[in-house]
Parts: sequence; C-alpha cells; structure tokens
Amino acid sequence: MFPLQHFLYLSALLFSIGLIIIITKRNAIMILLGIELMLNASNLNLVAFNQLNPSTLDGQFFSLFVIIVAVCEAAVGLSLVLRVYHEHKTSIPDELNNLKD
Amino acid sequence: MEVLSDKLELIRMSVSFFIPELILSIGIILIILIGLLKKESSTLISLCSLIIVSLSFWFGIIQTSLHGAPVNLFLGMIRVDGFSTYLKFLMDAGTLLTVLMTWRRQNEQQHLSEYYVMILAVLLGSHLLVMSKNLIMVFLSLELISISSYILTGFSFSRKGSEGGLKYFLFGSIASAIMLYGFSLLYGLTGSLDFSSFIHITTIGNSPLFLIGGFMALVGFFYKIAAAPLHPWSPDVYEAAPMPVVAFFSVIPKLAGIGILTKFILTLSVMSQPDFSWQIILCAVAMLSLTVGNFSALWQKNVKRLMAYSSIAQSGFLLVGVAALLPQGIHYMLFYATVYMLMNFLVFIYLQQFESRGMHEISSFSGVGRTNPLPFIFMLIGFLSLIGLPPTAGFTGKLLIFSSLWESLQQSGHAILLYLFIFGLLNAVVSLFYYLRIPYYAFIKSGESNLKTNIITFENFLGLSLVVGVLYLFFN
Amino acid sequence: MQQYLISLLIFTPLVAALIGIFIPAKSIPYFKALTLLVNILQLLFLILIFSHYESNGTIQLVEKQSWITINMGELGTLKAEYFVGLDGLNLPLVALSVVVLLITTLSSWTINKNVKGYFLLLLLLNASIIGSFTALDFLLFYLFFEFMLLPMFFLIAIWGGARKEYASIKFFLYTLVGSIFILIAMIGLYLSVNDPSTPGQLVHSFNMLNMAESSNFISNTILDPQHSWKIGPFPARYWAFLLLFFGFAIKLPMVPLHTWLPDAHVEAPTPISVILAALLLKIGGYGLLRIAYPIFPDAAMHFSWFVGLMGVISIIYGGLNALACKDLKRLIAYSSISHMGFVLLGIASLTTEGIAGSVYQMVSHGIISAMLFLIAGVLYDRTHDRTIGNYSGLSTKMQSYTAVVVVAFFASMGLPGFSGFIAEILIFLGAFKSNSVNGLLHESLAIFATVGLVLSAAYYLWTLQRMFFGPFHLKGGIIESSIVDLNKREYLMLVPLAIAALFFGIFPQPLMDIIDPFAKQFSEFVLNSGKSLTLNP
Amino acid sequence: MTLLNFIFYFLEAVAAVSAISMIFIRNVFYGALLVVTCLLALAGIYVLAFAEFIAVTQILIYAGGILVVIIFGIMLTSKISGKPLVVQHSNVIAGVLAGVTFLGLLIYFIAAQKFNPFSTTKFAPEKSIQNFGTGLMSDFILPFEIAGIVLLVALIGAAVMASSIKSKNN
Amino acid sequence: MVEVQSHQSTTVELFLLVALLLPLLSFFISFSISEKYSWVVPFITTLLLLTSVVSSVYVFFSVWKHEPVVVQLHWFTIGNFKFNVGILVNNLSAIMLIVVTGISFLVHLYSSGYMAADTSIRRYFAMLGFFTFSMLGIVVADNLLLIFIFWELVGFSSYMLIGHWKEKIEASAAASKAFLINRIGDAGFLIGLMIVWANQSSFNLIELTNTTEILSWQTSASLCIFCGVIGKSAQFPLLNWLPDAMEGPTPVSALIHAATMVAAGVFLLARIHFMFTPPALDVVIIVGGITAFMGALGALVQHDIKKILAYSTTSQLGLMVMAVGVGAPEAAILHLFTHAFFKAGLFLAAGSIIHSLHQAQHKTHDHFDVQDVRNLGGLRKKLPFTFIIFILCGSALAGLPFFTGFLSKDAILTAIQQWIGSEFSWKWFMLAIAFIVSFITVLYTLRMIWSVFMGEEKRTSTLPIAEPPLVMRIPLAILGFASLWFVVCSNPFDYSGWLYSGLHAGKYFHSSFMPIVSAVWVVLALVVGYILRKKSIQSSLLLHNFYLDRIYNALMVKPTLHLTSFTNYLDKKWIDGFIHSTVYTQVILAHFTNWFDRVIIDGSVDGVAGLAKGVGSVTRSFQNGKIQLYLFWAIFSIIIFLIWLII
Repeated sequence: MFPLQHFLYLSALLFSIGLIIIITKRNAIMILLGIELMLNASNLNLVAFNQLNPSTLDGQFFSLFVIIVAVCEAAVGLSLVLRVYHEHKTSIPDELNNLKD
Repeated sequence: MEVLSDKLELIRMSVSFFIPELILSIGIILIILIGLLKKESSTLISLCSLIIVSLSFWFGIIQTSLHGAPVNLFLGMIRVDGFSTYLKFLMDAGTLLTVLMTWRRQNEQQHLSEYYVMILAVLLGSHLLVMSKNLIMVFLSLELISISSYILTGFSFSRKGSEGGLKYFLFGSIASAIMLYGFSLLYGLTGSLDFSSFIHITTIGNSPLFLIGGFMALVGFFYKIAAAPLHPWSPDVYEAAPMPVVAFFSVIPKLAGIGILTKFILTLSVMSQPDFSWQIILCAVAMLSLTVGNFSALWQKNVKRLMAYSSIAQSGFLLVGVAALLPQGIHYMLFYATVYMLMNFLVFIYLQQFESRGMHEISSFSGVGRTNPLPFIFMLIGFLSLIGLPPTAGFTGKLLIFSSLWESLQQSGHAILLYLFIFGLLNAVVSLFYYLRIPYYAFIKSGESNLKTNIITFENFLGLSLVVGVLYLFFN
Repeated sequence: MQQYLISLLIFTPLVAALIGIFIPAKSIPYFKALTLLVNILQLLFLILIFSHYESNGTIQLVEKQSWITINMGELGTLKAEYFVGLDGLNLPLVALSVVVLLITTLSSWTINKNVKGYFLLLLLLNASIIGSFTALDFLLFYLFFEFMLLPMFFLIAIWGGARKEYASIKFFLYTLVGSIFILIAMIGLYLSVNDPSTPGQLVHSFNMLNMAESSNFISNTILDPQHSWKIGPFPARYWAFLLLFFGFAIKLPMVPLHTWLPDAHVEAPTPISVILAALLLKIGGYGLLRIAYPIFPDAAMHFSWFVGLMGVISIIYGGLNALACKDLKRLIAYSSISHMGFVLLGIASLTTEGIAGSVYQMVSHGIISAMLFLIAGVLYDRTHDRTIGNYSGLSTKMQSYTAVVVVAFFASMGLPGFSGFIAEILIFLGAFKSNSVNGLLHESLAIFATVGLVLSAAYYLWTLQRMFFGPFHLKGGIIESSIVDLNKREYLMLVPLAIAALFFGIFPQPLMDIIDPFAKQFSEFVLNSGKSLTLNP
Repeated sequence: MTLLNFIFYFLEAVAAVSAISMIFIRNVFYGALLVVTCLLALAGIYVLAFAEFIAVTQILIYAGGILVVIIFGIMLTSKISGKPLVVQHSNVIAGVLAGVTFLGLLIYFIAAQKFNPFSTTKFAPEKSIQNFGTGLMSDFILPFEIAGIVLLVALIGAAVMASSIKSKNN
Repeated sequence: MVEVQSHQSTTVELFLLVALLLPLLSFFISFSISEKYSWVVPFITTLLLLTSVVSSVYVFFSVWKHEPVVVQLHWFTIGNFKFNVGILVNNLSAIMLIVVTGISFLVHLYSSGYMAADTSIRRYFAMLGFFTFSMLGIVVADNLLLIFIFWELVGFSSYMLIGHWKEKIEASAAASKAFLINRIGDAGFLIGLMIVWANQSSFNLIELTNTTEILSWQTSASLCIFCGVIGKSAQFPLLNWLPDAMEGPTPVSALIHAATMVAAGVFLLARIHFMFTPPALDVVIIVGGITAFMGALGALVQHDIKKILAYSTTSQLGLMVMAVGVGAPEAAILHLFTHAFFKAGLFLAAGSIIHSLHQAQHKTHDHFDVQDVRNLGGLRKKLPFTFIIFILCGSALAGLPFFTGFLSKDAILTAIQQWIGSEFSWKWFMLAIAFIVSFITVLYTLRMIWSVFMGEEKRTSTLPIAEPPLVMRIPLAILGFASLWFVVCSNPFDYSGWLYSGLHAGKYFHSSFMPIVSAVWVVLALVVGYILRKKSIQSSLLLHNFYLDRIYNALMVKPTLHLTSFTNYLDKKWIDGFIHSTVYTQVILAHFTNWFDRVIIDGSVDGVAGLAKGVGSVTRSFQNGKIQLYLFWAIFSIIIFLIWLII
C-alpha cells in the first residue's frame, strides 16, 4: 500500500488545475475538460480512501457512479455546446452576453 | 447467502414506502412513450403529467397518514421521515401548479413530452434528495435535478435559452464537482458514506480538512438554493427559461436543496466540536444572500431577473430559519417554505399571464393595473407577502423565523446571530422597494394600455385560491 | 351592543369599503354618500361610547377574542388576541379621529379623479387609524399601524401634487424604517414576556398590558428587567426603548427625523394633509405613551433628558424653519413639527401636568392643524398656488376667510382661549416642575422651549402681514377672479373646528375629566416601576 | 525502491505532467489528448489502489467513451465556426491565484492530517468483482436504478437539445 | 386648597359681572349685526359701556375701603391640583375698574364720531369691546394664570386694533411688531409662572400673599414676571413698539397705548408687589429710570404729534415703574390714574385735530401729513375748544400746580426721595433722573403745544377747519375737567387725597419741602422752555430712539433670519442628506429619483452608469454575463470562506 498522502496530493493538484482551467480558458470544451479533471480528482480520492476501509467497497462504488454521472454530464454539456455553436457561432462563453444585468 | 436474502427482503419491504417515487419513475417512462406514439396530443400529455403528479401527491399524503415514525429504506440509502414527507408534499403541490401554468401555454411549448419528462425528473430528484441519507444518493439525485434543469432552461428554444442552458451547465457542474470533492474528503475522514451517522466524526470533527470538506460539500447545496456567493447563475437562467420553468426553479429545487442542507448541517453541527459552529457559516451566507438579492434587485428592469434576485433573497430568509439550528427554527422554515411556495406561484401565475401579452419589462406594466385591477390586486397581495407585511402569511413566516433566530441568539449568544437578525429585518425594508415597483407601475404610472382581461379567467381562479391560502395562513 | 361598540367603530368602514368594491366606478355620488354615512354612523357610535364611558382610570369597553394561537413546542405558545379597549389616553384621540375624518370627507367633496379608489382608500385608512388607536395587543396595533401606510402611500402618490412620487416614497421610506424599529422591539418583547393568565405554561403574548408588568418577563431573556443583557454601552432594554422611541419619533415627527413631513404635506391633497397632520402624527405620541414608556419605564427615565431635549430642539428648529418657508403648506407643516415637540417635552417630564398636557396637545393640535390645512386647501383650491409671496392684501377680498385664518393662526400660536394654550401651559408647567418633583428634566429645557412661543408668533404674524394685510395685489399669474370668499361647505368644515378649539380652550374640564385619571395613573406608574427597576438591577 | 513503487510514482508523474501542461497548451485538440493521457495514468493508479474494476471502467468509459465524444464535438464545432482551435486565455492572474491558493490550502492540510485505517481487514482482490456485482444488486440497488434514470434523462435531454438544432436548420 | 369665601353680597358680584361681561357682549353684538345696520353698532356699544361704567361705579363704592370681593369657580383639575378661576376685587382693582370702563366709555363715545366714516366699523367696536373685556379681566383676576391669559388677550386685541387699517402696510407691520415684542416679554412672564408653579403649586394671589417669608425663588420669579411688564408697558429694552403702534386709530392709542393697556404692567406690579424681593426691586427701578429718561428725550425731538405723545407715555410709565421700584405702588397707581385721564385727553385732542384737518383736507383735496407738527401752527383760533383741552391736559402732563399731574408726580418724587436714604449712593441718580425727566416733560409739552397752536398758521392757513362734532367734544371736555387737581385731592399741594389714602397701607410720608421744590422746578422749566420755544433739536439718535430698532434688527432679527435660512439649508441639504447617506437610503433614494427621472424623461439609461454606485450596483456589477467571471467570484468567495473557516 502506497502512502495515502501521495494519492491525495495528486488529486489536489488535479482539482486545482481543473479550477485554473475553468477560470482561464476561453473555450467551452476546454472548460468541460477542466470539469472532467475535477471529477477525476474526486474519484482518485474516493478510490484512495477506500484503502482505509477495505471491508466495504463504498468508495469504489461511489467512484463508479461518479463516472456514470460524468458521462451524462458530458453528453448534455456537449449537446448544449453544439446548440450554442449553432445559434451564436462561438464557443467562447465570454462572448455569450445576451444575459446580463 | 443468508445475509443477502435478508437484504433482498428488506429491499422488497422498502418498496411500499416508495410509491410516490415509483409513480414518478413510471410516469417518466409513460410520458416518453406517449410522446413517441401520440406526438400531437398535447392535452393528453398534460393531462397525463397532471395525473401522475396528483397521484404522487395523493400517495404522499396517504403515506404520511399511514406511517408516522421515520423509516430507513433500501438498506440505509434513504430515510422517510416527517420532514422529508412534508417537503415532498410541498414540492408536489408546486409541481402541480407548474403543470397547471404550463397548461395555459402548452400549444406554444415545443417538445412537450420531453418537457414534462424533465419536470418529473426534477421532481423525482427532489424527492430523492430530501430523503437521502447516503452521500451517493445525494450526489445522484442532485445530478438528476441538475441535468434535467440544464435542459429545461433550454426549453424556450431561443438564443437566450441555449446561452442560459450552457451557463447553467457550466456553473452547475463545477459546483457539483466541488461538492463531490468535499464528499470525497468527508468519506476519507469518516470512512462512511452515510452522512446521517458519520461513524468516526467525533474524533476528527474539528480537523481543518474536515471543515474544508464540509464546506465544499455545502457549496453544492448553496448552489442548488441559489444562495450567495453561489448565486450568479440564477438571474441569467431565470431570464432565459420559460416562465413556468422559472416558477418551478424558484421553488422545487430550492426546497429540495434547503431540505438536504438542513439535514446535512444538523448532522455536522451535532457531530462537530463545540468550539466551532456551522451556524456562523450559515449566518454569513444568509446575510450575503439577503444583501446580494435585495440590493441587486433594486436595479432590475426585467421582471424575471427581478424575481431571480428575489428568490436569492428569499433563500436568505429560508437560511435564517435553518441557521437558528433549533427544531422550532426548522419547523418555521418549513412554514415559511410553504408560504414561499404559495406567494411565489401567486406572483408567477400573473407574470406568465402578462408575459404572454409581451410584457417582459417592469416599465411595460404602466397603467395596466387600472384597467385590470383584479390580477394586480392579487399580485400586490403576493408581493406584500414576499415583503413580509401583514396581513399576509409572509409576515407570519418571517416573524416565526426571526423568533426562532432570536431564541437561538438567547441560547448561544453568538453576536453574528444578532447581526443577522437586524440585517434581515433591514433587508425586509429594502425588499419593499423593488417588490412594489410592479404594482407601482401598474397602479400609479399612467400608460396607454388597452389590455383587457376577463374577470373570470383560469389565472384569477388559481390566483384567488392562492390568495386565500396566503391570507389564511396569516389568520390561522 | 355595548360590548361591541369599538368593533363597530373599526369595522363599519371596512364593511363599507367591501360594499364599495361592488359599486360601479361611475356612480360617484354613492361613494361620497357611503363614506359620509360611515362617518355619521361612527359619530353615533362615538356618542354611545361616551354615554357608557366612566372616567375612572380603567380600560373600558374591552373586547378580547382569541385571534392567533400557535403552539411552538418548546418555545411555548404564541398568542395574539383581538384586544381593544378605551381609556383616558385613547378615547380623546378616537373622538378626534371620528370628527376629523368626518370633516375630511366633507373636504374630499371636490376630488374628481378616480373617485372610487379615493373613497375606498379613505375608508381603509379610517379603519386602520381607529384600529391603531384602540388596539391593546401589540401585534394588532402593529397590524393596523402598518396597514395605515398603504392607503396613505397611494393617496399621496395618486392624488398628490407635482412631486408626489418623491414625497410618497419618502414618506413610505421613513415611516417604514420606523416601523421596522418597532417590529424589532416587538419581537424582542414578545419573546421575553409570558402571559400570567395561564400559570405554569409558557405563553408568549402580545398583550401590551402584560408587557408593562415587570413581573411578567421571563427570567434571563434578553429584555428581562432583572438580568437585562448588555449590548454595547447600554442594557438591551435601553436599546429596545430607543428602537421604539425612534420608531415613534419618526411618526411624530421629531427633528432630525422629520424631513418626510414637509414634503408629504406639500404634495398631499388637502384632506390627506389634514389626516396626516391631525391623526397620523398623533400615533407617534400615542405609541410613546401607550407602548414605549409603560413597558420600559427604567429606560424611559434614563433617557428622559434626551427625549425632552429632542422635544425642545424640535420646537425651536421647527419654528425657525417655518419662519424661512415660502410655501404656506410647508410653513404649516413645520409648525406641526414645532407643536409636536411640545408633546415630547410633556411626555419626558413624567409629571401629571406634562402628561395631561401632552394628550391635550395632541387633541388640540389635531383640531387646529386640521383647520390650518383646510385653510391652505381653500386657497389652493381657488388659485393652485401656495406661495406666500404671490399674495398680498387678501383681507380686502376674502373677509370671512381672513377672519377664519386669524382665528386659526392665533389658536395655533397658543393664544389663551384656544385649546392650544391649555395644552402648552400645562406642558410648560410640567416640564419646569419635573426637576423638583422627579429630577428628570432640567428647568432650562422649559425655559428654552418658550422661544418656540415667540417663533410661532413671528411666523404666523409675518405670514398674516404678507398675505392678508397691506394693499391687494397678486403675483405669479394668479387670476384675480379666482379669489372668492368661503362657501357654505367650507364654513361647515371650518366653523365646527374653530368652535371646538375655542370650547376646549375655555372649558377644558370635560376633556380633562377623561385625560386626568390616565395622566395621574400613568406618571405614577412609570415613575414607581421605573425607580424600582433601576434600584434593583 | 520496488518496481511497484517506481510504476506508481511514474504514473503519478505522468498524470501530473499531463495535467499541468493542460494549463499551457492552447489547442483544444491537444488538450483532449492530454486529458486522455492523464486519465489512463489514473487508471493505472487505480489498479495499484486495488480498484481494478474502476480502472477498467475508467479506461472504457472515460478514455474510450467520453473523450471520443468530446473530440467528436471539437471536430464538429470547429467545422461549423470555421475558426481555428486555438484557445485564448483570460483572467490568468485571477485563475492561477485561485488555483494555487486552493492547492496550497489542500496540500497543507492534507499533509497535516493523519489518516487512520478504519478496519484492519486486508483487501481480497479476487473477490472484488463479485462483491461489486452483489453490491450493485443489494446495497446499492437504489443508486443503480437512479443512475439508470439519470442516464435516460440525459439521453433524452441531449437528444432534444441536439434535435432542436436540426429543427431550426430546417 | 383653601376655599375662600366671598365677603361681599351677591349684588356686588352681579354688578361686577355685568361690568365685566357687557364689553364682551358688545363684542358679540358688534359681530352679529349685519353689515347693513352697522351704523347702530356705535350706539349700542356705547350704551353697553355706559351701563358697564355705572355698574363698576356701584362696585367701586361697595368695595372701596371695604372688604374685597372674592369669587372662585373651579376650572379644571389635573392630578392633585385644581385650577380655579376667580375674581378678587380690592381697592386697587376697584379704582382700575373705574379707569378702564370710564375711559373705554369715553373712547367709545368719541369713536362714534371719529370712526363714523370707516367701513369696518363693526370690527372696530367689536375689538374695542373685546379689549375692554380682557383689560377688565386683568384687573379683576385673582390668580396669575388668569392674569396671564387676559394679558395675552389684551395683546391680541391690541394687535387687531393697531392693524385696524389693514391696507396700510405700516399698520400691519406695527401690529405684528407690537405683538411680537409683547410675546417676548410674555415668554418671560410664562417662565415666571413656571417658577411660581414649581415652588408653590398655586397661582392664587391670596395664597401667594400668605407666604410671608422671602424665598430665593421669588427674586427670579418676580423678575421673570417683570419681563412681561417690560413688554406690555414698553419699558427698556422693549420700548420700541409703542411709537410704531401709533399707526392705529387715534382713539385706540388713547385707550390702549396711553390709558389702560400699557398701564396694565404697572397695575400688575402693584398687584403682585408682595412678591418682589429687594434685588428685584432694584432692577425694576433701574429699568424704570432708563425708560423714563429715554422716553423723555425721544419725545423732545419727534415731529409726529402722536409719536411725541407716545414717547411721553413711555416716559411716564417709566416714572410709574420707578415708583413701584422704590416700594410705593400707591404713588404709581395715583400717577397711573391721573395719567390715564390727561394722556387720554391729549390723545383724543390730538385726534380731533387730525380729524378736523382730515375733514378739511377732504374738502380741498390738499394733502400733507397732518400729524407732523412742522406743518401745523396757530390753530388756536380755528380750534379754540381743542386748544383749551390741550392746555388743560398738557399742564397736567407737565406737572403744573393745580393739576392732577403735579400731585401724582409729587407723590412719586417724594417716594423716591424717601427711598434714596441719607447716604450718597447710586440711588441718588435715580432721583436725579426723575427730576430731569420732569424737567424735560415740561419742555416737550410746551414745545408741542406751542408749535401746534401758537405762532403763524403754516400749511393749514387755507383750509376750512371746523371743530369736531359734539360726540367728540364731550369726552374731551370730561377728560380736560378730570385733569384738575380736585379730582384726586382737595389740597392742590398735598397728594394724599381720597385716592392715595385709599390705596396706601403703610407709613405716610409727606414733606412740605417737595411740593415747593417741584413747583419751582416746573416754573424754571417753563421759563427755559419759553426761551427755547423756537429752537428745535436735531438729533438723529434721539429721533430714532437710540437706534433701538436698528440694534434689534442687527442683533436679533437678522441673526434669527440667518438662522432660519441656515436651518432651512440644514433641513434640505444636511439632515436629508445625512439620513439619505446612512446605510442604504441614499442608494435607494438616488435610485428612485433617478428612476422617476428616467421614466419622465423617457428612459435613457445613460444616467444609470453615473449613478451606479453604492451597494446595489456593487453586488450587481458581478453580474456581467461572463460565466467564467461568475465562476471566479464564486470560487474566490469559497476560498475566502475556507480561509475564514480554518483560521
């Protein structure tokens, strides 16, 4: 068993990089990728923490469902991105500003 | 395999407590089928949805009357208790009203069957969310609500609709990713997914990582109820979505979110060390929501955005009830939630009626109240209740919520509770200024309006019953 | 019937308003007749009330019905009642309201814009005013108090003058802030007070009479007089008193919270100005006497000097501002501020004379200010111009009007023979005596307040001199033919008020019979319980 | 240092490097490929953390499914808009600040936290898949069903959103 | 409360009430008679007043040197205190009763001729009646509060009568000024009342008299009440309203501003003399002295015949106040009595000159200021009757022997001389002032009579001047007659006649030395006056009454007006501004006003950017439609929360 902290450092790194990506990248699909990174960070945590309590598989089950949900999110997100592309001719979220105060 | 059969027996027994949700699940499939087979028959689809929601509503009530004591279902995945049953009852009622609102414009709505599927999916997710006992269930039902909501936002099929949908999606999925990370930390620190009985929490309850995880988990709930600072999506989404959906969003997911938040925070605060109080976080968020909601609303010109900020502020008020962290406070929060459901729909019914005449801006209401007094009088009552002026139930609700806050203040003596108390009341004054703008325009500003409505309309009938409700709850 | 008289007084206008909804908007005379009928009925009820009322210092004609009862589990029971009654404090004010509202209806005869809405709102206002004067349950009082705002807001905002939006919003804003203050204090009180009628059970009631008994406070609650919490420099009870005080002082209005009043008055239509000045301002004073002082006698005694000082500042400041006014209605509005300052001074003295004088002043100012605003309205109806400088020598064209103006102005100045004199002299005597009797106010306050007398003479005489005397001429495009003397309806409004002001100036005993038991009891109660609370903190 | 150790840290390094380079690249397509790399590395780490089933799912669904869909989306959109796939950066300072602060917070407190095992039983890798199966049908049957509904709703939703494009174009 | 029983029979009370209430009845009758029959008003009111005079004469004879009449009625009750209204008629009141009703009757009679042509004659007689009633109220009232009430009412009727000719701007300004200045004095009076109430809880004069020992509060109380006297009796420093008040009709000046109202102050001092402590009396005498001196100097230089008389009145009132100050209220009342008659006579005579000249001017359409003595001269031939009256009353004013004025002045001088004591002190100045004043009095009286009646006719030579009608001559004759010595005393050189002895309670001083000195002094003054008869003194300082008006203007009126504009500014800018700026109000109000503007000016949104400040816009500015910024702010605040949470 590897030191638990080493899993967690990686997951924290992935999560933070996800955050940086969603704030800085001016592209909807890039943001989607950032979200995937963040979800994976959580997954890594869950799997790693499952090692602390090997009698159950709770963490692994959770990560399984996370993956399923990630699929759904990606599908819905992509369909929305495509629609926005068709209607606004742009993939840059900042350029979508019909809705603002 | 003795154990397994026991488990299966338990699961089989759970089903009898699960009838409303089963009805909803079956209803989803049914409506998909009807949509595929009889595409043109919008009335049938609406009727079907109405029946499904009514059935769920009905069985929910039956269930309440049958089973008083809380029960754990599906091997501890969810838990049926009075709190969740009441919230489910409210959400069903709200969905019924939404369906009725949609009925008035069903011919304008494209993809009607999918629309109802999404509505029912949100409702199902909300049901599950308020019953959840397990982090997996929380995550899944929250995602069910969210995914359906993203799509519902896009159901106005306009440029604004898709933009709103995408923004909602981006914001929502990031919020749930943060929440999920929080969940994973909580799981790691407690070794359990059952948040209502985190096993090892007492030893670890005050570690910084636990606080970080707890707060990140809360972020997802704050996002769901559109509490500041996780609120910015809501005005844009409300503006983009169709009116019934806005009304729906402002009530059902919010109630579900506040329900799970309450359960979650109660566990956290019961389990954590006495020298740290989650109350402070709730108070800060409530104050922030009140401020952001009320002050931003002052500037709005679009009625939907105005109502969006209003709902942010109202979340603040609901949070005040939770922040008291007293059984009575939760009780009053439920009462306020009931009132909130009634008054919010009261306003939205008429906003939809007038939106269909092309009135999106507040200024377009100029002088309409003089030619159509009845709708605006009802609407005025709704606004008065939202402000919290007597003689409406909004007043009673706020009074009760602030009473419990006061009680909590006297018990714990946290200064922040006092600030919240004063802040909340002052904010009630501020809210007056934007809520009364629509009636102000309608009654006082002169404008050329040839708009005429009948006195006997479906809206007025519905409105009257809500007004009676709002007034009745005051004089209960 | 006797036991329902107050309810009849409150609910007659409400029922009439409900009937009025179903009358088509075109039948204008019916609305006027309906409102007038309500006023006359109320007058009859009032006469019946007087016939049943015995002046002995108790609360009479009490009606008590359970209204809201919510069981709150561990928190006890929330109990609000429909609890109304009359004593020496509110009976004069209710009588004043009935009479002034009758005259207001007469004065509203010329309203021709959206008559239906106007009279229905007037009826609602009527009910809420009488309701707030008679309510003895804090929640009920607050309900009526808040409810008063809405008709008032609309009446100013729809039927007002050029800057009606600004004025109505300002009015609304100020009074609403005030009512929030009151609300906070109210919630604190209801949480801290137990209803003694059900021993052993925790019942939070809104009963004002229970709140005034220090033994009814639940121990260790925030407003418990035995162990009051300390927030900042003061105990919580002091804060609560200040909240109530400022809440009502806004209504009164007290300098420097008064700036809504001149604007609201200038823009409001005449009948509404009359109601505003004659009745609504009184609710501020009434609230202090009914709620703030009896419930927090310790705080009241502690802050008495402050209240008195603010009263004197209001008197002088209002007078000075009136002197600078160019608009007749504004001048009268500032004079109202100045005169209501006397009410504060009298209340702060906590002597029998001062309290009786304050109540008397409220009634007297109700009569006289109604008259003053009607007078301003008469001129405005004719010329639509209230600028003092645009008139000169009106006395030659409008002799009866000038006579009435002189009577009203001198009555407002506090000339002996008019009710204002009795009130003000009592307040002066009480305020001056306060130091030697209970040591609350320094004598110099009363002495400074006399400046107000000189100032009031100055601004009224100057106005008379500028507008009514001297050679007749007009400026600012006023048509000379519009200057005509009073008509019968205007006589009917003004003469009864003038007679009332004279009557209560020469024969104060009938009114004093009612006020005196209250004033005596009140000052003794506040002083005794205030002292006992401060002595054992 | 054993081989397993080496593989573990190598995979960690691959995941970290590919993730970090995500910040710097400007081409969406490369970004997607970097994510695939990262995810594959993670799948390896899962195996080392006794979660073979998750690792397989990760490879199948993520690397195989989601990423393909995403790359498909990239192709499709670039075709419609005709713009190059180069991504601009904005709010760089704010974003990096937020990310670094977050990272700092997490790492500091993760390092400070002491994690205790909750049970002493060892993993039984050979039973893992079987446990998964029975778990899904017993303990986790409700989430399993709900996940099905989520998938169904997402499917319908995506279809509606995408089909509305067609109906507009027609 | 001590119930004081009446010592007199009910008949007296009845007559007293008749005397008191008939003027009030006259007030009501005058107003209720319709305009068509306004010519009856003078008759009726004069008749009513005559009845009132008769009743008061009856009362006088029943009371004089008998037990006082005391009546008390309950007015209202506050707590433990009863407020009563009551009547207390003793010798002092009885004599005042005669003076007030008598002169009021004469003025009514005179006015029926003088005001015959006036259009608002009803109001005039009504207010005369009301004045008489309130003046009688002061005279008979048995408590300080009641006196204060009537005190104010007298001021009110004075206001109405000075401003009787409303079209004249000067008249209404003078009326306002008179009322205002009186009000300042009354404020002092009111403070005095407060002090009395705070210490005694009673206003009743009898009860107050019963407190024998001198208490510290009495000094301040009596000085405060003296403020009221200063205002009403036009004493220094509130004396400048009286000359202006001459804008009113002349009979009014005779009644109110010479005989009765201004004398009310002196009466009050005499009535509450027991309250005054020695220090307070010192203040009284100094004020009286200054007033007497200033008034006399003022009278010397005036050109307006009524103003000369007005200043002279001030001066004489000053003498009376001095008399009270030295502790001889009976001397003051004696002088009040004599002064009332001869000064009323002078005013009415001056009024008949004005009336005759006006009539004449009316016929010839020649217009000049008939009140300016510089335009007059040599009228003795055309108006011989008036001339005689002028001589009679003027001699009394100048204090020539064989006239009433000599006796009363003698009483005052004697009293002062008794008071100063044997050692030299500042008190001697007071005696000197009294003598100087009596000297100047002779000078200006002589000058006035000379310039009006002697010498050559100036602008009046061409006018067809005729004596006034009989109704005006009768009162003149009576008043002229009443200026002769035997009205007060049979001995022309001994002032202690029936009147003085009736009032006097204490020790009686009489020195044969004083009448001689005074007579010689007057003769000397006459000689000097004759020599200087043609000289006129040019003094702007005196003409404008030591610039008192201007000083008040600069010191009080202007600062007050500045203060008002400052408070007005404060109100508009500062208080409003302050309240608006607190917490959120500013945002909302600015927003609302802006919002109204936008709606009115047809909605341009440009203004919003300028006003986009404050809380509302700050919270809103995050809502710029950029989702990634939303995300950033959300994450940023989450981080803030986290840091806050952990620390």
